[in-house]
Amino acid sequence: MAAPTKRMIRYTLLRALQMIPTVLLVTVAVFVLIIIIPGDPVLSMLGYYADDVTAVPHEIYDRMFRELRLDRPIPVQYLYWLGDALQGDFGKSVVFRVPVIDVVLSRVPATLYLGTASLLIAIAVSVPFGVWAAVKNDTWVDHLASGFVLFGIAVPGFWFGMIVILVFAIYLGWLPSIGYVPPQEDFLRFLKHLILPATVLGLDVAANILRFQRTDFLDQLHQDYVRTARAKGLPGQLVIWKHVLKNSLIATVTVVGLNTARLLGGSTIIETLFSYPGLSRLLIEAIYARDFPVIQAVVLWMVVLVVIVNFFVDLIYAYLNPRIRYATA
Amino acid sequence: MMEALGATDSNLPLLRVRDLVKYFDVSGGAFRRLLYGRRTVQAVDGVSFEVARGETLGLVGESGSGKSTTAKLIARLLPVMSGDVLLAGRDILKASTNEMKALRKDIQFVFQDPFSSLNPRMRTEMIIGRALSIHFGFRGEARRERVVQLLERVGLSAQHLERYPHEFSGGQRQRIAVARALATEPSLILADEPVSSLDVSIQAQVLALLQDLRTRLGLTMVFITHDLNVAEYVSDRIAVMYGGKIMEEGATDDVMQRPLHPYTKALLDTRPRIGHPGQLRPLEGEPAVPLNPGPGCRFASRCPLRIAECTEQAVPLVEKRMGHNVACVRS
Amino acid sequence: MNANPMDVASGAEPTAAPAWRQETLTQRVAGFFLRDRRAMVGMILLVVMLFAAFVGPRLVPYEPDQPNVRNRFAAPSWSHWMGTDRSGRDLLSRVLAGASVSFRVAIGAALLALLIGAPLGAVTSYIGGLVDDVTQRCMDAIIAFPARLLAIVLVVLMGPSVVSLWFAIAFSSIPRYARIVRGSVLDQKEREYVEAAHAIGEGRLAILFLYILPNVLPPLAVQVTLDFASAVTVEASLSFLGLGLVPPTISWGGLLNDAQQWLEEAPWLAIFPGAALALTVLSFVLIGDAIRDHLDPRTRRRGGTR
Amino acid sequence: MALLDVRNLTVDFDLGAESLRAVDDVSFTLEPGEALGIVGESGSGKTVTALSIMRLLDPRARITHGRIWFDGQDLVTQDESAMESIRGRRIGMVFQEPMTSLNPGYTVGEQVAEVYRHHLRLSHAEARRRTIEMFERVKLPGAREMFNKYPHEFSGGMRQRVTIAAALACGPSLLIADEPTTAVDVTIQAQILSLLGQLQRDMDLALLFISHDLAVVSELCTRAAVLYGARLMEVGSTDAIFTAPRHPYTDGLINSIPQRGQPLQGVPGTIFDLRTPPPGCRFHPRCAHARPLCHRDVPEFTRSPANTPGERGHVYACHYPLDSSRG
Repeated sequence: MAAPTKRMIRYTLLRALQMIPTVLLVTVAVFVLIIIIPGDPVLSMLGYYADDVTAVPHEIYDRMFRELRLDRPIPVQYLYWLGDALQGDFGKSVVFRVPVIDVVLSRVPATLYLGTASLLIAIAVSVPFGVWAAVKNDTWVDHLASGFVLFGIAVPGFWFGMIVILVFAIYLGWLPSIGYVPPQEDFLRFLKHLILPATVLGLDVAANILRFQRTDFLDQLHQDYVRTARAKGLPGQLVIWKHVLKNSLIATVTVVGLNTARLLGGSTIIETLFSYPGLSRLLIEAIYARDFPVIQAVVLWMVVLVVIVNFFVDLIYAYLNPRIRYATA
Repeated sequence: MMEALGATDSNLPLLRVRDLVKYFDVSGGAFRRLLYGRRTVQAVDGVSFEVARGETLGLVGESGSGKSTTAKLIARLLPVMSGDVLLAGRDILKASTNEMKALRKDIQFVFQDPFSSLNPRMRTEMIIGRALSIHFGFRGEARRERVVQLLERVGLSAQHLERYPHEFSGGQRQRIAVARALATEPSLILADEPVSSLDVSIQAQVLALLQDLRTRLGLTMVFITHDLNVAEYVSDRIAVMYGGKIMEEGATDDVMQRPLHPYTKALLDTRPRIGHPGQLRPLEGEPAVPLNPGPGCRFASRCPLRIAECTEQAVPLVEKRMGHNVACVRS
Repeated sequence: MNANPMDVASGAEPTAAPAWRQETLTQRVAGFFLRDRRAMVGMILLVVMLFAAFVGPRLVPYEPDQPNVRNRFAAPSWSHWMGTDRSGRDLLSRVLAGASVSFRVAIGAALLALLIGAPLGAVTSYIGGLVDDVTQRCMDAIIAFPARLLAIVLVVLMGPSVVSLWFAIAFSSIPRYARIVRGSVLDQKEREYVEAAHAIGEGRLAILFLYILPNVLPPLAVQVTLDFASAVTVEASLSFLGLGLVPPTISWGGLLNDAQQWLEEAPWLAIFPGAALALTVLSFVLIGDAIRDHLDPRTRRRGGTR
Repeated sequence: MALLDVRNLTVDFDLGAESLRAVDDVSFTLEPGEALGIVGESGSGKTVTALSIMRLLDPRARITHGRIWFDGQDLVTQDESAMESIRGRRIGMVFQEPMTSLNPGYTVGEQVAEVYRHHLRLSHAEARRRTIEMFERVKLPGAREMFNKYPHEFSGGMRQRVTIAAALACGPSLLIADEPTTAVDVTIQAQILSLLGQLQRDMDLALLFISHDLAVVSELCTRAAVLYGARLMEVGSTDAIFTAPRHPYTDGLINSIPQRGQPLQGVPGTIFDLRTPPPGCRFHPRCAHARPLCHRDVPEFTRSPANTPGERGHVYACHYPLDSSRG
């Protein structure tokens, strides 16, 4: 058993190394954001919207200009920026007048709670449902699953959210429609505020996962190895839960991974609709306020999250599909 | 229909292949090459043979022997690493793009799988007609007429012009592929396992068709197959390949009845024959993939007659009997 | 010349070709929509929505921007089928006006992505080597951005307008087209019929256009259809966030943004534009899924009985 | 008593708008320890026959008629759980495609060991031990190290040995092999054939061997059944069938094997579309000996007298059989 473990470690290291170029490319893209935004960076830093240089005293402008290292060549600016970013220094928020990192960190927990809750809902709904629908191909279960998928894809989250608010918050009055309460403050109220947004988001993602999972599972069911397993006399249930599921999880993990990254970055739509103070909401607020350092930090967070989640997806992938870890290591 | 190619000397072999070499790099990306070193498969390694005008050479071997690669190199469907291919004295590998277009006319290919060698979105008329347009500038009605002639030559008819490949059976598709190859009036046909994906009774039909066309049109053929019965039936001479090299080469009767190479003998012994049960003598081991091979005989690892010498030095193909060559230190 | 029983003429045995194979392309496309229930429902929905978007505004008695202070927040009735908003403007007229905006943005964005992505994939895969590698890495980086985030950032950079929405929405789907085309081209290049085309002397361009392209078009068609659906959604969500088209341009997302504040007083403001949006997306998804299943040999298994 | 007695087996496929009969009134028997080859080209129904015995047919297929007596039980009427205890334990099966017939996600050892654990309720350790034994039996080199390898690390021939090990793990009395050597190289084919022959003798197996290749069937089987277009054409000892075939189709198949210096005979035309079978004898459109009767009436089975004592005779379905004194 030692050899597979060693292979897995080697694969992990190799894959971690491969993340570096992607992350660098992403940081360049995020850095470039600040360069290509319209307007004078010094002015926007100081909170001015117009390009009126005369509004700011000369010496202050020049000092800012040097502080922002705008006198240096762009690649040098990037390296400084990257160095700072690696230490968690993204500058100061224009709006909140505090370090960007503090603003961002204050919003992370809310988003993580919502993301995790909806992810759990999504997986709990989609995986068993997908397997069931594929096994009962072309029966009412399958049609129900297809209907659910169509519904999830066709109905945009913000509209579904509004209907849910309308029904459960306004007409029935069971749950609060907006806001957030930290769990350490009042856990019950925290949950109550979480239920609606997490369900709306979770079902949306569930439809997305189900769509891929069902087709893939169906595809796997028709593979030759399934027939071999049946020919060995293994009961249908064992064949499904042992042989088919492991292979079909490869596709499922990919979709779940994609959606995890999306969820942990926060959903702009749902956070806005439910006035939920997460990262995405922060992003929208920062966009309205033209708070570029905050935008940069949030975008970077979201994208790095995608890269990291993809890394873990690939590891699970390699665990599920021995061909991958052997091909690389 | 055969225009005389270099007709000065009809004794000159139509096709002469000398020291053909093709390696494939299978190390993977740059990253893995760095970590694990370069890995090359020596798919074709110093293959030489000649095919006389009107003759059929059977190229026999298992998977990984390099027989298909050899054919693709001759047709320049793959870039060659080194070696010469002379068709009627003209060097194919050194031909410019323009010369190559003319040469394509003379060499045609019939592929193994008639399901994938025909474009699924083209009608029969177009599949065969394109070759006519490219090389003879046929258009419209004239082209259609010529396509019908070709279809009839392979046992199909005008009613098949408008059909798509999926509307045909495997045997019919292979007939279309043959008609496409005949369209350019080639002097040499390279047939890469043309019957191995067909049902037994259909296989016989297509083989009979090829034999018939060959005698009627005086075609020269390199016929690739893994099936000794087929090779024995179609070829005047047989070359046996293993691991990228030719092991034995000679007149069909010589090779089949008086094999010199242990691999050829093993192949003959592993062939099940009707009415002779229990005479199989299986050869142990798996067909070798020539991945970073040593200098010696490629067959050494499976050879029942192996001695130390076999793995130490290169074993050249030498003439043992008249026109019968073998690459073996023990023969 | 040959007494062989299977000689030449024997290959010409009649193959029982079902009648549909003789149909023209138009008949086959029509047949597809008639036979597949999903495709038919999707097509009907789409035709209705297109009619509503481009003919509808001329049929309704109200201007979408015509306020009527005495008739604010009127519930749906015979004179205002979808009710009115806070300034008494007729919601039906506004939803119809929003429809044409939605279609314009969606069609523009999907086609733009197709026009950039498809040739990019074709050219890079055909050239191969370093060009292909570098392009692939760039595509990876774009894919690393969540699509909606990317659209938000781009729209912020370019300012809200129909054209910038095209680019913002198209940008994140460019890699998808490039990949579909690249994947298909690489796949087709491996096929024997492309090798066979080389063997009869076809040139590179002829191979690309006569052999590879026709086989790449179907998956592209599916992607475009599905992209219409996602473009409609993304446009609506951008406008919903107030980052897309801003008044006086009317869009469904904007209407829903408006509706949010009056959910309690006037729920119809949320229900109708949302339903219009959902039905439009549904029509594209239904058609796209049906085409994909039709093309996919896995889901279109036939009765082989080896 | 015969170990396997297939009587009038008929299998229909329901393809929505149309349907087809993939196996039509097929009967044959197989004695314990005997090897029977089922020969046919694509569309002949040989694989469907095998899958019917295993009751592993495609969901669209249904056994509409006939009985499959195995060891005194009619498999057609068994329920799924009864079949599960027969499959892999009393009947093993090996498939054509070694590259896809193993699960890529589990080690080859696990895929054999699970058979022991499931059928014989063995512990993990014991199942592992028996698996390694079985690997040695099918001559997998280095059987112990093979246990933890994944299918993709194996060549086609090795994988086929693994599937044979799994099929024979519980010592079944019948092995069904569906073209087990079609997808492998000629030298590997010889290895697998001799392995199967040896295992058949050692384990006293009855073998139902399906192939399109007459020579392979002749090598391994004492009796053969020839199928064409879902119907049985001829059954008899391989000796009788291959040296003195009575049915013109069998004769055509034999003549399709190329022989140096002889004109290639063979069978003209192609197989009919199973959805629209011809009336009368299925083979008449391709038969050189067909007469009006063949176009009209389905031929009954005729028994030619056994040539040697103890032989179960030679049965064929043809109105105008070939002369038996020939060859």
